Amino acid sequence: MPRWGMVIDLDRCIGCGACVVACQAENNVPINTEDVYHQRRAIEWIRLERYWEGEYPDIKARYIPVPCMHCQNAPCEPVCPVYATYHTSEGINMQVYNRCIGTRYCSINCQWHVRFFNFWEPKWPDSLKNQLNPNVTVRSRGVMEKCTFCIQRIVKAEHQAKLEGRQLRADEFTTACAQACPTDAIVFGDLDNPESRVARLVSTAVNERGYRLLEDLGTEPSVYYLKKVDLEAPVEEHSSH
Amino acid sequence: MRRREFLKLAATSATGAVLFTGCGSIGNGNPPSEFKIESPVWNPNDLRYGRDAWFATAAPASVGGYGIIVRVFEGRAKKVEGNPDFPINFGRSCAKAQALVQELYHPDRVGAPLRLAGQRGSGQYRAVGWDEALGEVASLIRQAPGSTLLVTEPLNGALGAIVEQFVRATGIQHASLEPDERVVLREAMRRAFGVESFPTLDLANARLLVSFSADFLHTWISPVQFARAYGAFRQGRPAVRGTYYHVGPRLSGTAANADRWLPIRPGAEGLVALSMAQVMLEEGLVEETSAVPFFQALGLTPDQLATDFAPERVAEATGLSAEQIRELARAFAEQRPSIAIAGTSAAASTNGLFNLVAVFALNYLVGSVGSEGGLILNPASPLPDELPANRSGDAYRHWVELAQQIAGGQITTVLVHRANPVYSLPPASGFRDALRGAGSVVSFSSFRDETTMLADLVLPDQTLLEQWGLVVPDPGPGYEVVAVQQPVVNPFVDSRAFGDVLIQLAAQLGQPLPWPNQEEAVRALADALRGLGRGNVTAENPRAYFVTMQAQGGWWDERARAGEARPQAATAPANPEFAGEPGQFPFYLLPFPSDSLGYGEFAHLPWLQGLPEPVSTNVWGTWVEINPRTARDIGVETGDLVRVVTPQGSAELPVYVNPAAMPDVLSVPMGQGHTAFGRYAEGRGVNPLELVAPQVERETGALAWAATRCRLELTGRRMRIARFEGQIPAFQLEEFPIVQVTRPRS
Amino acid sequence: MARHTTAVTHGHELQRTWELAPRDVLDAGLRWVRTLGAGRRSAALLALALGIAGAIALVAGPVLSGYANRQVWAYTAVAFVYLMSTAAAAPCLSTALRVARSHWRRPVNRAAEVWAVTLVVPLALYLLLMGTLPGTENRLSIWFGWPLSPWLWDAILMATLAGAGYFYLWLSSLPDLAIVRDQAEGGRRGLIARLAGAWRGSHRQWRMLEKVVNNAGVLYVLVYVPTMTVLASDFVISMIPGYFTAVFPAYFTISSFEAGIALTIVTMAVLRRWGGQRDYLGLEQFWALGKMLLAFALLWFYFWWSEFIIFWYGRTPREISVLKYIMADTYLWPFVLAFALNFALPLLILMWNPIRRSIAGPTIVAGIVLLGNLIDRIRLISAGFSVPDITQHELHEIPAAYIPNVLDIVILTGAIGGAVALVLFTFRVLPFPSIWEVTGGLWLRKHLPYKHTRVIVVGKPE
Amino acid sequence: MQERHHLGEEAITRELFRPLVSTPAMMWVGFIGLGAVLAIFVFAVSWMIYWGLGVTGLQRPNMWGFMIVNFVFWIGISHAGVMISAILRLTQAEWRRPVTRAAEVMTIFSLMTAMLHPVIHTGRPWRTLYWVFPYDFWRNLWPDIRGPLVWDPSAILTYLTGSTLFLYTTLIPDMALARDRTTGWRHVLYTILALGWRGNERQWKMQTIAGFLLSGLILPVFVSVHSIVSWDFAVSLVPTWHATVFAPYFVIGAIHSGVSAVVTLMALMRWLFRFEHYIRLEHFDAIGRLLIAVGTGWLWFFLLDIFFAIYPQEARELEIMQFRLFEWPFNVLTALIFIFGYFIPVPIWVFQRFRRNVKIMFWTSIAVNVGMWAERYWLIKPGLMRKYEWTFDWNWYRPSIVEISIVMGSFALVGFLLLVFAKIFPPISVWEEKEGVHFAQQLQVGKRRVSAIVREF
Ligand SMILES: Nc1nc2c(c(=O)[nH]1)N[C@H]1C(S)=C(S)[C@@H](COP(=O)(O)OP(=O)(O)OC[C@H]3O[C@@H](n4cnc5c(=O)[nH]c(N)nc54)[C@H](O)[C@@H]3O)O[C@H]1N2
Ligand SMILES: Nc1nc2c(c(=O)[nH]1)N[C@H]1C(S)=C(S)[C@@H](COP(=O)(O)OP(=O)(O)OC[C@H]3O[C@@H](n4cnc5c(=O)[nH]c(N)nc54)[C@H](O)[C@@H]3O)O[C@H]1N2
Ligand code: SF4
Ligand code: SF4
Ligand code: SF4
Ligand code: SF4
Ligand code: SF4
Repeated sequence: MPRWGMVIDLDRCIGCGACVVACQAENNVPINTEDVYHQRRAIEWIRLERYWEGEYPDIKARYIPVPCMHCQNAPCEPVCPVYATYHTSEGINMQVYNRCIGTRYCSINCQWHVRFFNFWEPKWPDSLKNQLNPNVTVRSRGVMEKCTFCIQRIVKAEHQAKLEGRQLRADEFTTACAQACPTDAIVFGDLDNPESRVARLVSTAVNERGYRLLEDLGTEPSVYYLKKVDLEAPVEEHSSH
Repeated sequence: MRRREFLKLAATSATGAVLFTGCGSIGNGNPPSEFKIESPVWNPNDLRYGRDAWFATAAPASVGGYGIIVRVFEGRAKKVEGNPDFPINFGRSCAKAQALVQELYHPDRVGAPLRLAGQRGSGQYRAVGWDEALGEVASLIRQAPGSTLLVTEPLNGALGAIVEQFVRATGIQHASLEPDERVVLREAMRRAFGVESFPTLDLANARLLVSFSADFLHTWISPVQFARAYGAFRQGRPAVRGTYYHVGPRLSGTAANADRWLPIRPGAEGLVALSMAQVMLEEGLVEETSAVPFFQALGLTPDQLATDFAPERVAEATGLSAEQIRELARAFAEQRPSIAIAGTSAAASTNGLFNLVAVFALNYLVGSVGSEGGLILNPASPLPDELPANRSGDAYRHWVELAQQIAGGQITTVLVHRANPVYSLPPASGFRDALRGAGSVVSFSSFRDETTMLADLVLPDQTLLEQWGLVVPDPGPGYEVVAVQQPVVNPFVDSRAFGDVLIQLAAQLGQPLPWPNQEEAVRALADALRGLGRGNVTAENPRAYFVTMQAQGGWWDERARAGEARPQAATAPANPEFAGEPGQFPFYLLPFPSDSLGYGEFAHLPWLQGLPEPVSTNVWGTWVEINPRTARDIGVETGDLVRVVTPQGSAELPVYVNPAAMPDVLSVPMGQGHTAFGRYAEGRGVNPLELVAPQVERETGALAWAATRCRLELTGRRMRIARFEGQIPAFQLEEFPIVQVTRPRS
Repeated sequence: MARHTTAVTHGHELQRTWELAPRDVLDAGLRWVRTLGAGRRSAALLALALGIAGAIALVAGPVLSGYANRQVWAYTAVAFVYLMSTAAAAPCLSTALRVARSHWRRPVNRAAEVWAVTLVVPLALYLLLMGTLPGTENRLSIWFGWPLSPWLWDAILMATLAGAGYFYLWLSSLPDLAIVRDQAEGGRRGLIARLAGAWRGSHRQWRMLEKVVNNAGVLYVLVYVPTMTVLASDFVISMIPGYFTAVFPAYFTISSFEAGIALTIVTMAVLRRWGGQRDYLGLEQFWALGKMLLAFALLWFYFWWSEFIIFWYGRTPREISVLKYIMADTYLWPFVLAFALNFALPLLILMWNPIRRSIAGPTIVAGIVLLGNLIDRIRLISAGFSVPDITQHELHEIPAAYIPNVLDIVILTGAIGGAVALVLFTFRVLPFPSIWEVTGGLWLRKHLPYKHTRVIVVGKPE
Repeated sequence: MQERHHLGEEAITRELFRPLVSTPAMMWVGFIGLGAVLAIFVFAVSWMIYWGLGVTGLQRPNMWGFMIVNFVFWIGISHAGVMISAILRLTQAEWRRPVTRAAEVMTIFSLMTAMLHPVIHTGRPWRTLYWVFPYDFWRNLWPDIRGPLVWDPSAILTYLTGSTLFLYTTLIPDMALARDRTTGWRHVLYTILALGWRGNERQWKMQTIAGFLLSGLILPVFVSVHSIVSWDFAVSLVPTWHATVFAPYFVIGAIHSGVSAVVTLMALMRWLFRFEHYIRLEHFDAIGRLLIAVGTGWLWFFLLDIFFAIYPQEARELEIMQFRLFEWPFNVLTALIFIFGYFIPVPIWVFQRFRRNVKIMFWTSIAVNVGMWAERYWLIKPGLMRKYEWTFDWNWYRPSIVEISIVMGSFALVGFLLLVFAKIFPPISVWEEKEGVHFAQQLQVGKRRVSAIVREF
């Protein structure tokens, strides 16, 4: 059984936002209007954050794309009263929109802030609805949504493999964000398949530059980051806390 | 998705159809380890019946014209991905290409030909039939072909060929509009290297890149191509990690990735480059012979260089210290292969051409021109005559003349296709007023943009995803490439491809073009490629050839590369000049192309409006970026409304305190300030071009939009800026850095 | 109950106390002082011997091997903490009962307060243990590097507590000491006369006493709670890296109250069985204290659970390693025992009213709780003193359990024996029951006819 | 205890039933004023359900706000009833008599009000009702019992059921009394509610036993309710929420605010219904003494909580402690909590003179609840606004007018329901008052006459 995971190389990411839009396109994420930003309720399943370091002129702006970490020990899961968020046997933190009643407890307990609540009914002008991905449920007002590791792509690929009576091949498909990323900063795949790119990165690059966000919380994220390389980084590295 | 699968998918068109039978599996998915009641619903995203088809086509020229594939489901375009086979992007794509589907299904698309039904500019139109509309345009051209002006964006490939033929057949005038820096860059390429097309960068093999203000990862000529190479440049090689320095007046979204950012005065890029050259030569870091083309390109003697451009002499004017310049020069000379590029605001100065030539000529010094890991020049089109490569846009100076001709009545009819001069040219050009008084204006736009709002007739074009074409991407990957563009869906509204319209007009005018329609033109030109007998596509008959080309997304020949580069003309050093007295206008006004909206051509797409600018994280508006100290001195903070005053005009903008802004530089993003262009673009923000003085680049006459000074006036009012970042500037916590950094392995 | 009648069915058990005259009480108290016999003396001497053996073991073991190896001090610390949790907690019970003004408490108070006399033992142990307290440099400390922390502040608290305890015991014994002074013969006079001081029983003195005794008790509680809070933090929490939990001091204090009640019950049972206090310490008292013991057993669980559930849900590595160390892996059995003896058994036994309403029931459970508390303290302290490097923020490697040796056990029994010896010697000078309190209750009692029966009416003066 | 007037049984009945038959002017003012605010409340809730939670000021990461704070507050208030009735009943504290009824009613109404909050606060309230019960037998979908949000409704509903039964048990004798003295619809109502009460020996015995049993049974529920509410926060990983002390801390805080609210209610009833003979100064005195102990216990836990947020010296908690102790507006809230929650009322209550002053008791009890509302806000909000090292998401939370209306309205709701209750049911338990009269005795001890009580030890 696959165990899905992701490696994001911060030394490659250039902050272009292709992953963000690709995910919105793939997953029927509602349009983030100006009002939504004013209300600070924008929905971006993968979001690009920019952190400052230092002061002009010795200042750095650093980017990091943040999707759901798909924690193996996800704190968002046990707090959901209705099993609307649960763990699949393939290691995905899954969201069942139909069942969600919108307590928002899961997002309270997600320290990565990657769970997004539909405060309003998502609206598209009729013509734009033609773009909606038929494989992805359009969420309604009052439910939580989040990165699913593009579950529809996974299901499709697994089903295809089943139809053809074979095992899934390493990297035979990828997520929308990884596929769009121009710098190849995002790599998605089966951590348990030693031939997949993620597994190889985890066994090589992650040893050198890898860390996971808020690793010290012990939630075992499935998303690994590779540290940004900086000529002027302090010699003493920040180990995981 | 790998190529083969894609082919298979496209070929059978049924492999994408998957049946969801998960409902039978109630309760059989519990993970073995933990007590939980797993949802018997397999997952919330059921798979549907239906046919998934993937079609290859090309992205817009303004993002590099690279190859994309589009997922089509039940006749609707759903998702854009990069074409994994296409040699420019190899499956990668960008936000703007992703948003093409929103253009296709935009709620404010012009749905049918329109005729003005009220005052010009009133926006009142009524629908007319295509025949009627075509007839009217034909008669307009027939009346005075010589006084008819066709305005387009720079065209190439099949549409370029059709337009060229049309212009030739009818004898009308043609001008093309593109961002002025590109005009300057083309001239710089011509002068420094003798090529007509934009260069590409072999970053994957380079060790050092110095970008002088060029926003090459986000907006500059071919960001996806460069970004892809950048990934490999940084982490694609086991032993080497490329180093990137950025020299320029703004920490742009691109510059933020630099290992070191060297803030300089706007327009001082060329000066820094010369000074670097001086250091390299003085310290003997480069061979004398490689300096010859450098000196030719700049019309300098070694003595002049040595005396006038020593770091100590120019440091003051550049804003850097002499030591910084020396270090930069040493790094550039020593960490070869190294590349120097310049662009964006470097080109938009009064000395823009000099800036670009000086920087690009640095590549001669380190032997990086056309070599592995260096600056790669691109050949022109494989079929220069039949399939034109990009024709350069016209410079601002020429547009001013055209405006005068329209105003003076020498030009009576203006046809506009996919260019928006009313928005893109600063008001100082007088184009808007001229057009308002023009005899007739015909627009071929899919949207009611500012120019279309002044049209008497609108003949809506199809969007990219609905029409045929062959595109010569500029820049290419270093060899000849032609992308195929094909309709992935039926036209969504009652529109016609511009090429078809021209072909039909020509027929009506009695000057028929060689093809019956745009599709046939494309097929014919593709067959001409077959005639070359080289490249990636082989097939016996035209049909098979074209199908293969369609399936792969285009034609390319890796061996067809550019010839030897040689400077063609000298470009003398010059200092930047600014409109406005420094006493009265203490700040530099630095507009910058928006990472998501470009120069405004993407402002109508909500995904891009809602995509945060990477450094400020601002969305849906315009703002002015101010250094924190400066802001404190003036007494403003993020969200305060200030009036930015230039010799040319003034505008009220909210302040964004940008910790990385230079103290005397005020940056303002371009792309907003639309008065038309659909519900998502209209009436938000300010177009900074309205503030810039009509300064032009000395030699090319291009608009120098980074050559204006300004001052700030407080309004005492506040305005909410829509932003993504929280309400406190996000600095990393020392104990808990989100973005962890490490030193390179040495 | 039927014998003495009340109008309703759910009152407390009445007993012979309410039938007595004040004179009877005085006689009983004086009889106690006069006739305490050989049994007590040999018990006291045995306890003293244990105490001395403990002192020798303390010198032979920890003191000689110094402070570098904290592990050898573990059982000294256990003894200290155990005495703090039991003997030092008992006087708090008497305060609570006093403040609640229940009349049945009158004969109980002294049995609880007398344990204050042992405070000198933990104080002495504490002074010895100060050397094991790590400094505040290089480690987390609840003192944030205050000068001389933690030694000075803990010592001040301990000394204050001992002072307050002796003061409270002295004050609540004052009228009875005077009685003994006035009625007892010879030898004991000197010390007792000095202790009884100027007590003449004037109206003014009585009013003063009534006011001040309560306040002295409250003062004792107000010192005890912070002391336990600090000890919990300095002795337990800061010794186990990663063990930062706000409820622990409360758990520590509350479970000490439980043990204090248990100790009082056991003391009462002993007094009843061997001390001739049958008339005073009857079903009413055992029943009431049985209920309290049950309540505190439930609180033990509540406070433990408050901690456990948060750790369990938090699941951060830090929390998991603490859980593993003191509950799940290393000290699993001590924990299971503590859980059973402090909570499960008391609950299962005392939930039955007939058991609560007996002498043996509460007594047995009290014994169980005293043992359970000891095991609980061993679990925590032994774990804390076994961590080799407490300067870390997290427990990365979980240390092995520490198995006590003979010396450790002698130290532990010695400390307990010493404390018991002190109490037994105090029996010699303090009358049981508390004469002034029990007679005070009798003065406020009246038998009244009510409908067809007779009820006891008790005054509740403000 | 010389304050007690000697009242005949008939006088007691008449006086305590007075609110049912006559309506003081201020009661009308109350009905109209509270009714108006209540109308706003109903409108705000409807508006929110119609448009969705977009109309609140909630955002990411401030996903919980005013309504949850208010929920905790009202759950806290609801702890008064059991504290006063059950514990004092079990320990047979005489002074409970005049306040049990009001306290129990307040428990029920504040519980109902509290429960309303998490329901309307969900994204799809109409579906929320499903999850209180296991709803999908067919597909084996059950609520996730690992989640505190499933414990919550179970505990609260149990508590509500228990309290209602408890109240009703103590109401039956009074209903019979009312039945026998009324006509018309009231007579019908009271007849039904009196359940055929005739006041015979057996009925009294059953009633007494039921009262005691319910008191005993409800105590664990009482402790569980606020513990579970606290675990809503504490089992999460949000820094400053993830604290082991939360359960007892919340419970004692609840008692602190609930008992204070009872004081407020006592003062109001005494003033509104002129119950001076029943709600006497000695009652304020006794409850004031109880409050000193409760308040001090609360302070202990409050300080433990603060201390242990700082003691581990973890950057995350320190960050938020720094924020909530020293930054506007939480610095002011901190001061408010300390001053209003403890340092104004408790030192005042130490003096018997003040405890026996109704005005002072009224205002200090109000102060406590101002402090306690602030405390809940202070506990809940800062952790969300500054969750961990995610400085990119540091957002302020500003409640919208809808949330403010709901919070205001919740007070009107409880007040209004209490007034309605007082119009239908005697606000002081008549039979308990009479029982108290029988138990109260005077005793001559030496020269003093002492208040005494039958069978109280
Ligand atoms: N794989 C898959 N299975 C599904 C569903 C799905 O989406 N996917 N949907 C489920 C649902 S919601 C439903 S309601 C069922 C529907 O399942 P069915 O009831 O099987 O529906 P259909 O296959 O649409 O139609 C049944 C047959 O009725 C014929 N028919 C049409 N009109 C008439 C008429 O006037 N008279 C008669 N006699 N025959 C007529 C049609 O030609 C067709 O052969 O399928 C369920 N099963
Ligand atoms: N052209 C055409 N139209 C039809 C019909 C037809 O035959 N032809 N059939 C009609 C009929 S009979 C029907 S019943 C309707 C059906 O139409 P709809 O009711 O719209 O049915 P679906 O779209 O299949 O399912 C709705 C969504 O519910 C979600 N869903 C279901 N269960 C769960 C769950 O437990 N968890 C989660 N997360 N999501 C769940 C799925 O994601 C799915 O996207 O269509 C009608 N429309
Ligand atoms: S990142 Fe957040 S949403 Fe994703 S699994 Fe972890 S806790 Fe859940
Ligand atoms: S918001 Fe939805 S998914 Fe999240 S905890 Fe509530 S019900 Fe579960
Ligand atoms: S994996 Fe899929 S759902 Fe998750 S962020 Fe990427 S594109 Fe979005
Ligand atoms: S697409 Fe890739 S490079 Fe662009 S922001 Fe996302 S991760 Fe970074
Ligand atoms: S999802 Fe429902 S309709 Fe579809 S197959 Fe399963 S049970 Fe039938």
